[in-house]
Amino acid sequence: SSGKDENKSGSPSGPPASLSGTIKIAYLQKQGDQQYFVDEADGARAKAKELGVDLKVVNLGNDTNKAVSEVQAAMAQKYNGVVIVVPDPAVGPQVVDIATGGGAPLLASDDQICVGGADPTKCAKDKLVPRVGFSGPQMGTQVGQRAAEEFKKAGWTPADTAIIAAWKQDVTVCTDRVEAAHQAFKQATGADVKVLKVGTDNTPPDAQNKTAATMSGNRSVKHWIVWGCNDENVSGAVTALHNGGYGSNDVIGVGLGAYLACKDWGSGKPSGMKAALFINGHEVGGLAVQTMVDRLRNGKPFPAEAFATTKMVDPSNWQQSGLKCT
Amino acid sequence: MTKSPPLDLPGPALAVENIHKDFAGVHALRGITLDFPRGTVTALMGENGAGKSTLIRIINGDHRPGDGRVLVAGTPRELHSPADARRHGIRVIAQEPEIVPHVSVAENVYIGALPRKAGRVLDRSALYRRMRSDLERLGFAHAIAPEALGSQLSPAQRQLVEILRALTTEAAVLAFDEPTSSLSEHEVEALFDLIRRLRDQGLAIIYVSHRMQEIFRLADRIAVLRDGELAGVRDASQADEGEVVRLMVGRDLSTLFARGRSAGDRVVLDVRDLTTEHVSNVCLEVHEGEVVALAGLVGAGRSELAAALVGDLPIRSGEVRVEGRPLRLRIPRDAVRAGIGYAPEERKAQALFMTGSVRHNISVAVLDRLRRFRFVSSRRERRLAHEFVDRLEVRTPSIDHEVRKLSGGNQQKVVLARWLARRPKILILDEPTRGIDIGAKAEIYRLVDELAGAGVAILVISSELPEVLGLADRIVVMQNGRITGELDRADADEEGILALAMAYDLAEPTQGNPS
Amino acid sequence: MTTTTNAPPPMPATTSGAHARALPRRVATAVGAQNTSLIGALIVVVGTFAWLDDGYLTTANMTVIGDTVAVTGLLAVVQTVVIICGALDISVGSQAGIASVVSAMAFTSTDGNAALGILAAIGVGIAAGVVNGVVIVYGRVNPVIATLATLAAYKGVAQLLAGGRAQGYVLGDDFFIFVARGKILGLSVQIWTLFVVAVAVHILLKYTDIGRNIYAIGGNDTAARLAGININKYLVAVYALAGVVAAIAGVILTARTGSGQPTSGSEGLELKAITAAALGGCALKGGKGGIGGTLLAVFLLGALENGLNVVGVNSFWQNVAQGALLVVAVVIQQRRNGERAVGLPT
Amino acid sequence: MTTTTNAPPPMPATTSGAHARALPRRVATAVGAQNTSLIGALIVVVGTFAWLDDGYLTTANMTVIGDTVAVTGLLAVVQTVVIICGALDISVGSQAGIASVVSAMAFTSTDGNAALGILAAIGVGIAAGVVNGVVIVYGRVNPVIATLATLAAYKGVAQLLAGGRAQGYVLGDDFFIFVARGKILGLSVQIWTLFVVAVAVHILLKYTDIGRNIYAIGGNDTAARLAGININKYLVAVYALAGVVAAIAGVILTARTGSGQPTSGSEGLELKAITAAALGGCALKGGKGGIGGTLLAVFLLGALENGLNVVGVNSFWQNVAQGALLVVAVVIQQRRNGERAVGLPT
Ligand SMILES: Nc1ncnc2c1ncn2[C@@H]1O[C@H](COP(=O)(O)OP(=O)(O)OP(=O)(O)O)[C@@H](O)[C@H]1O
Ligand SMILES: Nc1ncnc2c1ncn2[C@@H]1O[C@H](COP(=O)(O)OP(=O)(O)OP(=O)(O)O)[C@@H](O)[C@H]1O
Ligand SMILES: [Mg+2]
Ligand SMILES: [Mg+2]
Repeated sequence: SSGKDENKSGSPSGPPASLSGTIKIAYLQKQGDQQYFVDEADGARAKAKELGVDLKVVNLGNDTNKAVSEVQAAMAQKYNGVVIVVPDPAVGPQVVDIATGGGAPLLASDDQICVGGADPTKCAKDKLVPRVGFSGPQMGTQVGQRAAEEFKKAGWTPADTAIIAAWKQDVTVCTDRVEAAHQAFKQATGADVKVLKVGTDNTPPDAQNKTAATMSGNRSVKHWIVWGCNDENVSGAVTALHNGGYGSNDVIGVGLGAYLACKDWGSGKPSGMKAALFINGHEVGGLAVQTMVDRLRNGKPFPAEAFATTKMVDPSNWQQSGLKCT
Repeated sequence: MTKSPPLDLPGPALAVENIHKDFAGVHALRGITLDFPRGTVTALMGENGAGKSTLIRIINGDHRPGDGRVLVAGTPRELHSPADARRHGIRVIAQEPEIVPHVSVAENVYIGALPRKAGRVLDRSALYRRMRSDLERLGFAHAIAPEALGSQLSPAQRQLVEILRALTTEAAVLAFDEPTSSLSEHEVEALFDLIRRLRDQGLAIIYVSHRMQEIFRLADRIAVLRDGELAGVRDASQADEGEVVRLMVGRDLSTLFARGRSAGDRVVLDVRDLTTEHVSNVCLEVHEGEVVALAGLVGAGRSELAAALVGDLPIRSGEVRVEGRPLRLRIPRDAVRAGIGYAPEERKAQALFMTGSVRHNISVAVLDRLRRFRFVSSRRERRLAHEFVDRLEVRTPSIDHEVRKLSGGNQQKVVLARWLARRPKILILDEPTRGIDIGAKAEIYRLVDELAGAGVAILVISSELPEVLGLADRIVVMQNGRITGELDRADADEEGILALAMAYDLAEPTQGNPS
Repeated sequence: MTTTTNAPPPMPATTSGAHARALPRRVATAVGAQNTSLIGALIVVVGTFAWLDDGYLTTANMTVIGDTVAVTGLLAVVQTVVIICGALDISVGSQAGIASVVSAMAFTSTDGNAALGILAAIGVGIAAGVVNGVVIVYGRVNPVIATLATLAAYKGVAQLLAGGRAQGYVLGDDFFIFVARGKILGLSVQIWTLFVVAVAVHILLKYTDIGRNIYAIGGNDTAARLAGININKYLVAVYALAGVVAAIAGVILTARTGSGQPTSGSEGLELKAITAAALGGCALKGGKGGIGGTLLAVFLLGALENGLNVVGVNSFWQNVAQGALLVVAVVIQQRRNGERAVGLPT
Repeated sequence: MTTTTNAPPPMPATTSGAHARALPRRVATAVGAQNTSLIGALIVVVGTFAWLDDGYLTTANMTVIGDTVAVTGLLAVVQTVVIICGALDISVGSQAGIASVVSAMAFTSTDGNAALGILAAIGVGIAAGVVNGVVIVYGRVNPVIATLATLAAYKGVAQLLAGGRAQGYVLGDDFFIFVARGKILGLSVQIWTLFVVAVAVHILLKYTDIGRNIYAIGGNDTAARLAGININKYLVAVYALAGVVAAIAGVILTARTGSGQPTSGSEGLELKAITAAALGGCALKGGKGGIGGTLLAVFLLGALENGLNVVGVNSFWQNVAQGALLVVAVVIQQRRNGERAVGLPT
């Protein structure tokens, strides 16, 4: 066969059908060994147990090819529904086609995907796959706004301040986040602060090493603002700045995830990690499973977008937010 | 084969003019001028390290001469690679056979010129057909199976492969670099017949060997190298052994075999009923100060017995005692600890650290005696290395020279030095003089005698009958994994040994005749 | 025991006897041993998962396994050739990444010409392979270092070409859809591609003098050189072949994921390819190995990974299980060989 | 030249003459060649970046480079020993990961006892190393396959122990703070650790019989065995040493990041370690190499990576630059050797 004829039937959010019997759901996650996604998987499992459905969680790493394979496998094994965090949004259309071909409803988690095109930001609203999670740009915006607040509060001038933006530069959703943060920061402060882009592999040691080098190239900078793709980047970069002699009053780090930031705060010592956006992976996982089960069992259509709560936390309030520090 | 020069042209098939070759720190050749006429076997002789292999490598295009030129059929040629040399009708049988381990013997032999059909498809049936007919034609059909893998070959068979490579292609010049060092009498005869036949067809043959008898049986001319220079060229019919030796070593060699000892009564090595995979029920005693030679044909099981005695092959039953104490042999370390030294058959593969220095190669088995709190004393190590380099006259620019760059004979001396340095009670030498020049041989024989005189029990495995006869106090002959007899020095001769080596064991019918 | 008979010398009998003894063992060793063990392991794995889950041993799931291993399989096949030469190509994943990006970009910039996209990818693959070969042979850089370096360099080039983002969108094109989802005689196009390449390489290795020369080079390069084989030409050509096959893998990646991926989907493939080749019986020092063993190893690893996901094993346990099973499979295989436990195994 | 004299053999004279002549060259060859090239490359890299950016050649930045390479350096040092044996340990990164998690967990569960945390990590490192060694020597699994397998397995174990999350927080403890930020005589504790381990291993390799036996095993294992070295014991011990040093690296990781990291920070370290060892002059087939070369290579790679970040090169270009420079460094080095360009370089 040419392969073309198999993707005629309904769109992923097509006519709801209700199922009885055991429901099998596949939850396919990128970067399944990162803390946020580990939490998300736990939340999903807990919810699946509560609802009495079969849940399989698969780690896709950063591998788009594996994403395709695993959706195919889920279809071959007659899974009733697929929730996916794609390693790259460009693989979205293929995933949609395969899920559609297999007749399983598809729900995007965390990252957006588009039905007929590689780039969700250029996607018509009705072509976006229903999604549960957080909006990357939105998260970035919150981070940028908080950084702006702290910047104004500290009373630094743009001339002696620089921003470190640390992220894995070939991960599109990371790029989206840091760019949104910069937009929001500019808008909120109106100031033009120099941004130093630091390419990392999204781990603390690498962020630390790369930031330390960047710092050496910019010794004239007196104050630093740090954001990044995740807590690993921000935490690593803040550590590097502290090791390089910048005190906690000269650094504004705004984390994303809060699971490493909380460790600094828990020690009670002053830290450049001023705040972090707590995104509750556990909650997202549970919500995604709930949404899928509602659809499969009760025929309830997917909402276009469902968001879990995010909360900007800092040393003063993180303990009340439900954030668990390991 | 592409156009070989026609054989009926006048003048020598090959000539070298004023050839020089330097290796870092070593003048291997200094102005060699020599020609190799058609229809002639020219023997190339000289001590270890005299430059024989280097000259042959230059002829083969494997080394570039530092100065001078090579003339093929009167025309100067730049030989950039062995492929070039081949194109000009030169084929070389290298001193160390280079075998491809995981392909068949047939492929090993025709490597580089495999028969093809329809484009580049290998013609496997033609390959084996050709292999079989060539083996038949050359008289080696019984000695090697075309389908066997390179990794399964014995040293003798490896050498045969190397020889066959050259003989199965057309050539005008054939150079043999010590082709017989691991062949038995039977193959040597077949090879000599062949060489004579090729000579009579008009080929120029270059033949390197340290075996004096062979040279006088085969060669028409004898060219002797010494220290990279041509010491002289003689007509074989007019020269005698003494003269050749004088040319080689620059002095008279009074006696080859020294003898200043007498064996003691104490049994040092006592082997009782030893059985391994290919060796059955061997009983053997070696006394203090005694030299026992193990004789036999290729594959008789002598090397395997030696490997078992040093704990490198599992012993199925039987016992080994050293000075009356039974030995528990799990790994060679146990044997070394018990005072057994072992120079194995294949020095390159089994004994030498080729990229290591002479010093490290000598000291490796005695580090535990050169150390203080696990720190090896460099001073003592160097002293030891110098001592043995001098004592064995190892021809090396320094004790820090890489062993890989020494000539074959000097490499063997390094192996011996390693074990002499350990001062063993028992020394097992498997083919200790393979590829060693006559001067060095005499040196090694003298050493063996000296060691025995100092009370060491020595077991020598050798395929060279003159060596066995000259060296041993007692000769034990093996065949097919069993001891078939024992001869005292007094009543041993070549015939007696051969008879035992070929003794046909009627009690145990063999596995049928060759096809 | 000093009597002498005038019987014929025993040499011939011994030799041919040893030969007769060795032959069946040799056949078993050469053709079978390795592959038999792998087939055994494959049966155990498939059997276990089929027993654990009904969904495993279905045509649909077998197709999924096939499609999943296609890309790794291609790289493992060509890695086998490189390893037989005694070398290693660690950059295959990055080459596939460049090829993926180039195929999508060429496709897009030629307004949807799939053939040009593929040709461009293959051209880039050849170039990358030749650069590897030349750096190694004429630059005298150890193959491991050289291809570790180009692993980084080619990855950077792919990222630069793509600006770090997935490029183009090819699933509007019939040809790419055909590659991604088409079937011929019930088997997917991807699996056909793997089989065609594998069979071609197998024939090259086993039935042409080129292949035999490759074994000779890996087995003993001095012997090959002295026999007049132009080993430099062979080595560069083998790296070029690796580039071509990596490019084909890259095109399949593009078709599967729908766009040109600079790194995602191709990172880490080098280790998978080397693992499969080594598990399939290639000696890393060269001269030994074959496509059959490598393919079996590819399918074994694919069946294992798929099965672990089918029965829903957590990804952390999967790591432990995959590592442990890999060790167990080889240990059993080696125990059967009865090799003595001395020094490093080959 | 046909007259015969009864003069003594000319040998001794030749020997000592050649000896005197060769000495300076020998020193240059043995000690220098490889290392001289690396020092040259290091000077070029440092010079270039110092010229491009004032911030590069400062004490502060040199400290940064030192700290950055400490973990990789430790693994490269011990990888050097493994490679000299003729083997490879691909699992070092995962071993560091387990050790990192275990140190943090043991620290936390003993209510902040740093010594116990470290001891636990080292214990786990020894165990992991011994398992590697035993699987390889007695299980007869090829070192590459075996440690690829344990790379996965140990990573899984670390993830399982940690539940996939960073564990504990150690930067409340003076000792860990000392490791992370402390200085002795102006040099950071991390660099001191690297130097102490490197010097110890260097002494082990060059001045003890143990080290000499390790070179012997890698040079020719049959010869080593026949010379009376218990090669099995040595191999297992070397893998255990690799485990111990990987554990030390894991503890440093914990101190640097403040918590036990199961995978983050230790993935990919194996390739970096092998790259450094190979660039530093280790022959992957064993028997050759040294700590000096490896350390120089570690610093060269670290200085390069740091410099590219100091001058703000985009991470994609960094990949290209690192790959290209690695190749250039080795090519220049080899050109100077004047080796003939035939076949695979070693
Ligand atoms: N590749 C090399 N590098 C350095 N020196 C070498 C090299 N090859 C040979 N030599 C040196 O050149 C000299 C001649 O060696 P060659 O191998 O030609 O001797 P030979 O006459 O064949 O000795 P043998 O009888 O022991 O085989 C020796 O001193 C040897 O150490
Ligand atoms: N690896 C092996 N596999 C099969 N047979 C072997 C192996 N090694 C040795 N043999 C056999 O064991 C017997 C004894 O061989 P061994 O090498 O000990 O003989 P040898 O008397 O030392 O002869 P040589 O002069 O060839 O060294 C031979 O029949 C040989 O074929
Ligand atoms: Mg020679
Ligand atoms: Mg023998």
